Amino acid sequence: MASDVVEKSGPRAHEAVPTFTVTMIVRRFDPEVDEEPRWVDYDLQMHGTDRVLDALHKIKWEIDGSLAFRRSCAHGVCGSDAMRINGRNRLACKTLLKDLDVSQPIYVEALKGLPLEKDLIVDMEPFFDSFREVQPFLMASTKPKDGKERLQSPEQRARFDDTTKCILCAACTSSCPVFWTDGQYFGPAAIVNAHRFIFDSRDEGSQVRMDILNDQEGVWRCRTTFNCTDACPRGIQVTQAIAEVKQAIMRGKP
Amino acid sequence: MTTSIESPRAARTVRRGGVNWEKWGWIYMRVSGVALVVLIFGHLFVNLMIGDGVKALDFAFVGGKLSNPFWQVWDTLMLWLALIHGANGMRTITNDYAHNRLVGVVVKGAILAATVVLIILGTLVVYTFDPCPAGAPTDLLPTFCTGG
Amino acid sequence: MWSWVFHRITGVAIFFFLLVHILDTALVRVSPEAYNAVIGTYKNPIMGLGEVALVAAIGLHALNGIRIILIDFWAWGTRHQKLLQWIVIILWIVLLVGFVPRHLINVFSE
Amino acid sequence: MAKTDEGTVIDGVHYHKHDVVIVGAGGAGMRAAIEAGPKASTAVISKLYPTRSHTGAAQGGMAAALANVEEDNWEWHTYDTVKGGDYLVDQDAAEILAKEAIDAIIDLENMGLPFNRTPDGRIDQRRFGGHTREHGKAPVRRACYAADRTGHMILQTLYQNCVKHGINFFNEFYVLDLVMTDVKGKDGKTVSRPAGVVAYELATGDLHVFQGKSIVFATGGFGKIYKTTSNAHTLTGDGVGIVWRKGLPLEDMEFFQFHPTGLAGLGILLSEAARGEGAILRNADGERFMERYAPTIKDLAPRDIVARSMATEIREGRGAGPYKDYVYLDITHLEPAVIDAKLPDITEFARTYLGVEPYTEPVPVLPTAHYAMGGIPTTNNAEVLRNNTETVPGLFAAGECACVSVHGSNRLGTNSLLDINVFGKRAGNNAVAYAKSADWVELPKDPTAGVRKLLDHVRSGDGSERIAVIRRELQEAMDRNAQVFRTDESLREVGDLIKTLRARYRNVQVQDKGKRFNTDLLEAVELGFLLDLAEVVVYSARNRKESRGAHMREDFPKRDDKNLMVHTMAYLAGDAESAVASDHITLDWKPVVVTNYPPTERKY
Ligand SMILES: Cc1cc2nc3c(=O)[nH]c(=O)nc-3n(C[C@H](O)[C@H](O)[C@H](O)COP(=O)(O)OP(=O)(O)OC[C@H]3O[C@@H](n4cnc5c(N)ncnc54)[C@H](O)[C@@H]3O)c2cc1C
Ligand code: HEM
Ligand code: SF4
Ligand code: F3S
Ligand code: FES
Repeated sequence: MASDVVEKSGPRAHEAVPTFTVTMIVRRFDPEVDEEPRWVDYDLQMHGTDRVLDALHKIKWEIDGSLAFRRSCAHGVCGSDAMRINGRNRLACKTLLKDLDVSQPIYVEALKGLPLEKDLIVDMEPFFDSFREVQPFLMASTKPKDGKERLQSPEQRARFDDTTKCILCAACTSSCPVFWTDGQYFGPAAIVNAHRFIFDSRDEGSQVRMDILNDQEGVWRCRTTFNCTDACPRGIQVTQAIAEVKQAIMRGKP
Repeated sequence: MTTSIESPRAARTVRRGGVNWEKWGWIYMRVSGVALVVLIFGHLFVNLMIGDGVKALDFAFVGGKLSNPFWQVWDTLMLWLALIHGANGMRTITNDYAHNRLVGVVVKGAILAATVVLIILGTLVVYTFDPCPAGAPTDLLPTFCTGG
Repeated sequence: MWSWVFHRITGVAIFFFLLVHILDTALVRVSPEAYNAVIGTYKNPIMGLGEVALVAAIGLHALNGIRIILIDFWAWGTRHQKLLQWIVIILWIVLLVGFVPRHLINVFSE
Repeated sequence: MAKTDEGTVIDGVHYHKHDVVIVGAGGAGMRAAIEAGPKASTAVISKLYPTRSHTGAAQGGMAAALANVEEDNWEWHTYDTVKGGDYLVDQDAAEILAKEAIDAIIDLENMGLPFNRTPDGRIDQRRFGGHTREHGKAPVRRACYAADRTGHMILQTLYQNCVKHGINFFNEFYVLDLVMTDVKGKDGKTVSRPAGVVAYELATGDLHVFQGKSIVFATGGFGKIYKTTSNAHTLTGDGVGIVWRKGLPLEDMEFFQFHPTGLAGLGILLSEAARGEGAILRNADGERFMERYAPTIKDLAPRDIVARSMATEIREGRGAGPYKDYVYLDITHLEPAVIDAKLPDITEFARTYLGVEPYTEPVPVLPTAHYAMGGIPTTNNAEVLRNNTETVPGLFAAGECACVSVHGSNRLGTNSLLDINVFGKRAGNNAVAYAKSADWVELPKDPTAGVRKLLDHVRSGDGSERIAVIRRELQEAMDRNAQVFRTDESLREVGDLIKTLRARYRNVQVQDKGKRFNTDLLEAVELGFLLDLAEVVVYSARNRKESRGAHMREDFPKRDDKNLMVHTMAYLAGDAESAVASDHITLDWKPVVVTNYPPTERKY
């Protein structure tokens, strides 16, 4: 049986990058068998341009097909594979092995704070629930009369550019210590998506969203710990977005 | 440590109208924080750094301070701002960690009670304080009780 | 994250100290003897070290509190929060360097 | 909305009933749902959370002749689409696409999509390959965009509007079968009509039957038949495969687009928007080689031409790197500020995955399998065809899985995001109209029988074959033999390999025996679809003895308009179990609709 199943990545020029052995320690949990999650080690032969996702694929495709994790796009745009890698929330497909210290084992586990389903898969529903609760859609009562687009200047557009990048991967919310305490806090991702509309010059529903977030579980629970900003794979300034929403609520307008 | 929560985002109760305590609490923490920096560091500086520092602390020292209206106001402000700031902070922390409603209510009740009692007590002390109680040994009293 | 953990711990610690501190100060209403007896214990070297811890805690809480306030109200602060965090640590050390020797000299000089 | 509806459970199988059942929650599926949801009871079934769909990976833009920044009109757009598709485009469909493009953009903007703006507040537009003014005179700014994450913004905006309308989603449900029932029509003839679909719930392993009057397939592409591809791991062509297995035709499967600028070795896409903003392709000598192949529009020639030119440069020894096996995409002459504002994501890809700094270094690129022009044949109303003229009442398809055909033999960049919006909307509207007029079709006694058989099939082999090994052998062979250049020889070689792989697939090993989140089982099922589709692609390609658009036969380098200006229609007929493709694939031809543009030689 062929051993080298994982697709080699990187152009051939980069294959000159040495291969190396790395130990991955994955927190496995099979709800049909296990009472408690358990850590399992895998020694893998990997290449210089491989990502953590490649390593997980290698385990799944060559060693144990039952390893369960989500993934789709494999280049950091779909938000499927957020997980805790060496204690930090990251996308497996965007984390190059060579950027981690491969002389040490690499610990991989599911996101914290969301119900664990199997291996690296958590239940995303609570996360999407709070996203949906902030009414994340444009609210505008009238359409432009000429049947054309609404006008918006590049400056107005730039005002909320940062928060349009969100891919709803949950890396931020599940790294927030306030969310960990009881999961009732709306969480940074929901606030980011509210921000995206509160500061959109075309939107008329800002007040509604600000009222929703001006709540016991809303923006005021944020303790500015910056874990979310550090975790966001899209480089969104999450804490800043939250601060801007707080200020908008205090002012009573965006 | 458990790594996941059984049911995050339990059904939420609709917010009652009226004053938004979360927002004002948040603002209060910041405003009082700024004021407390001045008050507390002033307090600590005077008590611990000037003269002989902690060694100079005694009834006479306190009595001297508390008979001065400036320090009376200072201490009252500090007392109120700090206690409410601290109590509100403790309330936040309780909200974070008390999963059981009853526990939360009890803890917050205790914080509230302690705070109210101490604020009243402290305020009374500051304003009803007699720096020269009759019958006290004069060497313990501020000099102005005996002197001119 | 860690600055938040410490902020929380110091906040709680100060709160409990404050409860006790108000009670002991209240003894001035009881009698000078009682007050002096209790306050006397503050002058003991172990309590002296405790006071160092207290000032360190208040210092950290206060400086970090100011950092949080700056972050909350000033976009520059949000963007440069890491820098602010270092400034907090440096100011805190400066504060302790100013206070600790002076205080310990007071405590241990007899 | 939070918890998915359980349906009625009978014998462990969940039954649901909705007027409109949409399979796939990418751009096309959700665009259809936004039309259908408010008007009829609608369910959207998706194997991914909607926002994980691959529409979100699209970068460059969406074409529409808004004429916001320079003169343009939809007729020029139609012409470019037809010419770009090397005249295999159905021209009536292309007209619809170009005309309705304008409304499609305005719809999206009104739904909240944050397009980049011109200084006067209108939607900004940029250049893209193959889009020209006055029938090929010069590149035109036609692509509406939101930085280089246009697809992301479309997907998010559509999902947001689905949330607004409270659309009923069934996420992480894999549709594995389409249930067809023979019904007596009004004219007394029996017709086969869809009664519903059967889905496998990933979380529990339960089977769900979704009965629907109208069924819409919007399951996206199948780029994973290739190894080097811009497509997601999940783009395994399930929907196309399901329809194929029902004996319905697939159209133009030999036409698969290779995007010129994938990150070398990885396939991750660097959008054509880069060239739209001025990026230049260079060979090892630093020469701007596109000047030789397309003197007028150079680097902005359509993708088939650019990909072929690149492959030719490499073949003739002008490739860069130690193995001379890639070329460069150069944006070093662009201002870093422009790059940051207009191409932030793709520069980050180059940095993250290749460690190349695009501000100062050219980026190694190679053609990467990108887009399936072919798929489930439909009318302009998104109705699925059962043959050249008749439709399957109640069955619709839209998006990359469908073939209308607006892309002919080569899709123009930015026309696919347009396709999913225009035809997604049409599919939604027509599905509602049909559901309002039609009666329910009875489900057969045991609607899940087919899926149970399928699952047993992959679970019951002797387990001597690894999923990943078969898949890799398939993908590598497809890359080698059915990529930019093809010959009878190469196609026969990969065809023979597929034959053996199909036999080996019977003994595929599923290691995960559990019910919950059994992704192993589903990878095995997906591999089955990949093998089926690869077989059709290769078989159709071998039988098209000409070169047209993305299909370049070196043994037949000329376009043959006399005999082959027709669509390929492939049917599964005969012995499906036989390993030999010709035993179960029948080919037929369908005429191309020509309105205004008779085929001429394609020069840029
Ligand atoms: C990297 C990249 C860049 C691109 N850039 C552009 C561009 O700039 N401009 C342009 O016009 N086009 C672009 N394209 C093409 C365009 O993005 C796609 O063709 C288009 O988004 C396809 O949309 P879709 O809705 O048909 O499919 P997808 O978005 O792929 O959605 C497919 C849906 O079907 C579901 N599904 C699949 N199988 C099943 C099943 N068995 N059961 C249930 N659900 C299932 C999936 O969950 C998913 O929700 C690009 C493509 C790629 C890959
Ligand atoms: C010296 C000046 C002080 C400043 C500048 C200050 C500032 C702050 C600020 C800004 C917060 C809010 C933090 C947040 O929302 O994340 C806070 C919280 C808190 N403070 Fe203070 N504070 C000071 C003194 C005190 C004192 C004297 C006490 C004790 C009585 C105290 C106890 C607390 C507590 C318990 C919290 C809650 C901590 C948490 O939620 O994690 N603070 N402080
Ligand atoms: S804000 Fe960032 S980390 Fe949070 S969900 Fe969005 S993309 Fe993920
Ligand atoms: S991690 Fe949490 S506390 Fe605030 S700054 Fe981010 S939401
Ligand atoms: S697989 Fe899509 S973000 Fe990682």
